[in-house]
Amino acid sequence: MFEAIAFYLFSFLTILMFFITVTTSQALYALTALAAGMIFISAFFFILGAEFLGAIQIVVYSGAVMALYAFGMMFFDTTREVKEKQGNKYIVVGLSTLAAVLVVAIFAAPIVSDNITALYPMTEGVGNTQDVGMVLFTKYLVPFEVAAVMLLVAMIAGIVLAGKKMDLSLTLYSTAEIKDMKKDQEKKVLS
Amino acid sequence: MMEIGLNHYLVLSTILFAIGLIGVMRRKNLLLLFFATEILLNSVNIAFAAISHYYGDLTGQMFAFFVIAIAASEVAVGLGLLIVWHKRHSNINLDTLSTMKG
Amino acid sequence: MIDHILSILIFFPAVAAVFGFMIQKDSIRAYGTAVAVIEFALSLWLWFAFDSNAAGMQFMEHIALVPAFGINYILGVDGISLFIIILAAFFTMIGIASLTDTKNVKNMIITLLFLQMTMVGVFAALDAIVFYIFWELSLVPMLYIIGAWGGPLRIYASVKFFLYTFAGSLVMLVGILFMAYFYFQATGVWSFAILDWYRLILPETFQLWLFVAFFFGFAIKVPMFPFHTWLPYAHGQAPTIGSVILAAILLKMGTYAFIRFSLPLFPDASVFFMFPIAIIAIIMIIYTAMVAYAQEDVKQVVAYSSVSHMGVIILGTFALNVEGITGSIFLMIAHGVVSGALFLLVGVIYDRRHTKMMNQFGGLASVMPRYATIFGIMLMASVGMPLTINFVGEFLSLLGFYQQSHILTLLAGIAIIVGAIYMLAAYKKMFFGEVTIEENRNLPDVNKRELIALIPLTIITIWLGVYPKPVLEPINNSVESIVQLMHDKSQTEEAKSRIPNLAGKIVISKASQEEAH
Amino acid sequence: MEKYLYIALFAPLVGSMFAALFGARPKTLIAGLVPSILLFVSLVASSILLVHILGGGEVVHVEMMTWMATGDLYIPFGFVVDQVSVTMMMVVTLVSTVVHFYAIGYMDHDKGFNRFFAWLSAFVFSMMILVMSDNFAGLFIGWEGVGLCSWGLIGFWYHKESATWAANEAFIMNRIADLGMLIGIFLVYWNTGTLQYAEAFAAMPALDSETLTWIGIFLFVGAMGKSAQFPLHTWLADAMEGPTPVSALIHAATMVTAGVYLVVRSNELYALIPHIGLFIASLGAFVAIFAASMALVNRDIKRVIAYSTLSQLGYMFAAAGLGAYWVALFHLMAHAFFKALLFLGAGNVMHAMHDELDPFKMGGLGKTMKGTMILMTLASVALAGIFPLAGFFSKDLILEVAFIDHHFIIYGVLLLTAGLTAFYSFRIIALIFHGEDRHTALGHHPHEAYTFMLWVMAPLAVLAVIAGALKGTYFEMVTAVLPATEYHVHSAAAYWTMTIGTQLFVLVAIYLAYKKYMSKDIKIPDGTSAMENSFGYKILKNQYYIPYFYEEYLVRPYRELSTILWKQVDMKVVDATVDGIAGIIHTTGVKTRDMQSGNLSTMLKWMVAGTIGMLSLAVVFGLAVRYSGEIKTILSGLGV
Repeated sequence: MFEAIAFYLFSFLTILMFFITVTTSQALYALTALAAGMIFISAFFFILGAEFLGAIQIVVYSGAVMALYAFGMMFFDTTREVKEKQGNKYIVVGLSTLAAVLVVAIFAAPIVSDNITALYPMTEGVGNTQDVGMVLFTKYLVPFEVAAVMLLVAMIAGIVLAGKKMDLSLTLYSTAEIKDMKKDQEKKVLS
Repeated sequence: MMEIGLNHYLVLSTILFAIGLIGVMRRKNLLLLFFATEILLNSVNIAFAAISHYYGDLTGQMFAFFVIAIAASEVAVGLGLLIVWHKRHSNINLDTLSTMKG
Repeated sequence: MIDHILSILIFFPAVAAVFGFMIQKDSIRAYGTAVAVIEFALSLWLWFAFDSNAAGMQFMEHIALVPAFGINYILGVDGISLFIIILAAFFTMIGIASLTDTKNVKNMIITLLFLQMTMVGVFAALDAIVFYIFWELSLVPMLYIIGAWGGPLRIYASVKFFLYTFAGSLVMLVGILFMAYFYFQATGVWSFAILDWYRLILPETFQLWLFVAFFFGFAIKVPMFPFHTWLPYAHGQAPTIGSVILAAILLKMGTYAFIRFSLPLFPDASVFFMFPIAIIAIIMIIYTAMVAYAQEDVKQVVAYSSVSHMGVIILGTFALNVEGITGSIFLMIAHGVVSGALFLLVGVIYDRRHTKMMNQFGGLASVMPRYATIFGIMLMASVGMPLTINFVGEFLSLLGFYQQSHILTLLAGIAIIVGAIYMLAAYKKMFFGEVTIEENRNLPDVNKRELIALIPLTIITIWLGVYPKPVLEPINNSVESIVQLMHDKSQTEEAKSRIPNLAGKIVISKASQEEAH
Repeated sequence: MEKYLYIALFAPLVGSMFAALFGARPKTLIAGLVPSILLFVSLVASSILLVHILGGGEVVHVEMMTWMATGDLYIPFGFVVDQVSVTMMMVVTLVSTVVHFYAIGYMDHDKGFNRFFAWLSAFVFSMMILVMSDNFAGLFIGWEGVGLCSWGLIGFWYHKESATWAANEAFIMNRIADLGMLIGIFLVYWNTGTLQYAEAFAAMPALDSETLTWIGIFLFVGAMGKSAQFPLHTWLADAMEGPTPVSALIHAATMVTAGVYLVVRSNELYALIPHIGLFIASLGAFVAIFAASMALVNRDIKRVIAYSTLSQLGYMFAAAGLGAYWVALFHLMAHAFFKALLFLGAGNVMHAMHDELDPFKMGGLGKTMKGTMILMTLASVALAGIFPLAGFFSKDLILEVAFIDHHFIIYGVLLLTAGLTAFYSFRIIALIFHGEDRHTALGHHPHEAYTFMLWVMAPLAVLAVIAGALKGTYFEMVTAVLPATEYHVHSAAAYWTMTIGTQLFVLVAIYLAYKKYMSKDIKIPDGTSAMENSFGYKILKNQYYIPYFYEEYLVRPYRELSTILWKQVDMKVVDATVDGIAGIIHTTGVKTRDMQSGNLSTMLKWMVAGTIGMLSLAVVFGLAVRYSGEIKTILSGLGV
């Protein structure tokens, strides 16, 4: 009962938050709504008994990713609104719905056919975190390490890309704009 | 109705995935495009976790971990590129990003 | 060295071509001629060392390339491929030797040497993948020759040539892969070796599909009606040397492949498709002969006549008996010699007048008597005059097919009538009558360099017409073994009755076939 | 004896090659002399062989080398000199030698002197192969070889449009017949397993009559082309465009009789299928009168003689068709002598008149050209069949054969033709040599030919006179291989009635011809006289409109159809289809190029659409696999 109420509640909230994210024209709203949605999603993980995953979700998404986005946004002029010309809305909605249904159908197919067997069954009487650790560091050790390397690479890449010539131009304006502004200032001085 | 089964989660996942796709397709602001991809990834994560739970198999959760890792690195690299782009063109409108026109 | 003669034949020109880049432009002609002469000498050595009495493959070479998928570098010759290889070497030699002044002569000679590698490779390969690689590679030099030295429409012509034949061979590639897969299913081992495939007996339905797949690749190359339209463009635009090689050797790849692949691999399908293909062949013969008659450009006449003659070759091939197949192989060589010579002859007049339109000529017999004589001999060979090389092949091909169908042979025999019509009409327009155009009045007769190419061809034309035995005998032995193989493999009643049984008459040297493994 | 066989066969080839060496150079007498002498050598060798055979010697049979051998097929270059072929060899070498020497004079002023002898000797070589071969394939070599040389010689004056046209016509028409011959050869091979005459004919009685009929028909089709039988006859008259010695040798004495030779050679086959024989005889009789009728009105000496040749070939076929092979061969021989003589005489006249061919523009030439007149008159008498010249023995014999075999219609037709033959032969003799001088007004100053030309014609004249005397010896010889049917009319009275009646009939015809064409008031016809405007005359003059028919309904449609096939079908259908397919691909590319607008948003939309496509496929295939059993049941229920 409690589970059902929680599920519906969080479902509603998640959908709402994400809907806001994709529809709002204010980047800041979108960011906030996304962060909230992420946290709500972690609730599902807790309901499903994947406490470790839930924790990671909060830490990585709401913590790291959102912080990154927030910092990233500071580089951009969020006040300058990006004009979003709309094409045919029905195409967008129709395509996405269709895709979603198909994905579910495919995911559901093996389940419906009932021929799936658990590869790494959960051990009785052991906590989720311990269980995850066992599997992650035995069966998925190599992928895990690869993922670690990938994150490192991504980090370095992010720093290099974003940090290049950071000392040269900290402004949001392009050099041409700066020149224009300087000219304007000079004009003002002269006049 | 009151008993929450796997299909409930899958439907939820589908709805979120659809929302994500809508975002991907209609957003012209590159930053918000990233947000939409996050939604896509998260919707899949829910499905993974749910399947993992209902089938007592940890593989689903493992995949969810890796998805999160990928999402994190994607954000890092993507934002880096975005900043470079913005420095060059001083806007992040998708429609201006058409140097690959064939 | 004789054990690796085939590899040497294939790669010697290619290596020489690479070194050719380092040669001075002034001496490239001598260099190219020398390489081609050595290559031709090597091919003659191959013939000399060839055992005419053995039916199976000789000078086999075997190097594993991708053992996991049974892709090996396997080479070998039998009577069927031997003479086409020699012909390829011969034509490259006289082609280079008689090369008229062209721009970028260095590139031309290097391209020709590369082309020679691919040509010899196609005819020597006994592994389907190696065969396919050479088959496709041969398109590239030809594309370059047409595209770089051709006439005004050269780009269109060369691209059409390339894409058309390439499209066909892709279908063939699918057929090759399927064939290998079926082999894998039957034996549990991957193999692309043709000799391995020979021993595989497929159900008739599979044969039909695979036959069709291979057919597309081969038919476009031949080219069979209605896939022939690239040929007039290619010939019309190609420089003389390109046309010569194209007509003499490249077209033979298609008909050769029919005999090497389609017949022994799919005997039941061959019998099943015999009549449809014969009808296509007859359409080719008569239809293209009529189109040739309507042409205004003498090179197009020769080009369309090629298609017409290829129809007879196809007909002989699908006679499915020793006489017909032997005849068709002989006709391949004959047609190579004769049409090659005719294209060279057209090149001679083109060099002088820079036009190929027949209404620009007339009365040339009195201006250029030697030229007219050689042209006349080749014309008569093309028409199928007895005691010239073409007659032997045409006679045997038609004779062979007569066993399968009387009425169709009668129709195909119209070839000798329509062939005479367009050829004589063209000859009359060019050589007979009064000289009406002032420019033609003082044309020089054929010069020494041209005679270098034309005299040997004339000699071969008559020599092999009078005494075809040295060529016919090795071909005959190999063909007998193939026909016997087809008879043994065939499953349907009709195929058994259509393909003659030669057992007891000949002893197929199984041993030589086993060497492949 | 083999030595002589090879000499007889290859001497002309050597001569031809020798002359060909000088081909492109200006006239050299030696290029004419050497081939002529070599031909004489060949004649001598043939004579030695003839003596050998006459003396009861063995048939000379050699196998020089293998030509083609594959599968079961084995064709050697084999030559046989038996009673039949030695007869032909004698005829060929004799007439050729005469013609060669004659041509040295006739072609004296021609630019292509050397080339002429190369072709002419090559022709003799081909003809020798034709008659000496011991198998059908060898026969075919000669068959095509003479066709080739005939092409080269008809079109000898290649600057003349009419000559080259006639050459091509002759070649192509012969090719049509050769196809029939080729098919006949294929039939022989696949039914008897060999192409050697001896073995093939030995195997034939065992075959069923339908197959034999087809073999007979197809081989005869080949013979029809070479011997210019209806409906393939038009080329022979047009072939008169060639130099006159060529007409004498090829289109009168030798090549055109090859068809008769083939039928005679295949007598064992035709003996098995008498109904085909009867057809051949009927066609022969028809051609005899058909050609003779056209000869009546023609105003070209050479064409008249050509039609006469055609008519005589009809006689030969009539005889051969009725089974009298030795009679046919005998007439062939006799005809070769007097017809060659006639042609060479016509050549003299042409020379004298500067290539004028219309006899109405001559007249009274007998005064200046006495020698030629005598020779031509002699030949015409022989042709008409007056006792005791050659024609009497050979041609009357054919009439008797028809009579004795109770084919009275054929007999009647042939008898009528004999009268016509006499009439048209003496029509031209009268017009050329007698009557008023009509040529001086036209500016001609005729002169007699070189004396040596008349002398080399003499052997032919002698043979035309005495050939009849050789009949007995000849009969003895050839009946060793040919059916020895003797033809005797049952009662002596009937025999004498027939013979004398025929002679009288012919003489009356000759008298009429002289009477009509020697009169003083012969004018050069200008198309105004009543006779020229009569319906019958027009039909004959236009050769029954057959050439017109061929031109209008066969040649022109072929040419037009060819153009249509090229311009409409090949370019606009076949090639356009290929280009169309390429065009569709190209257009698709151009159209779909918009997809790659570079706009990420659009591309994302396409990506999603593509993903959906793939996903749908996955779902469909998944369902198909899962429900494959049910699908199969449904499909089988639908009868797929």
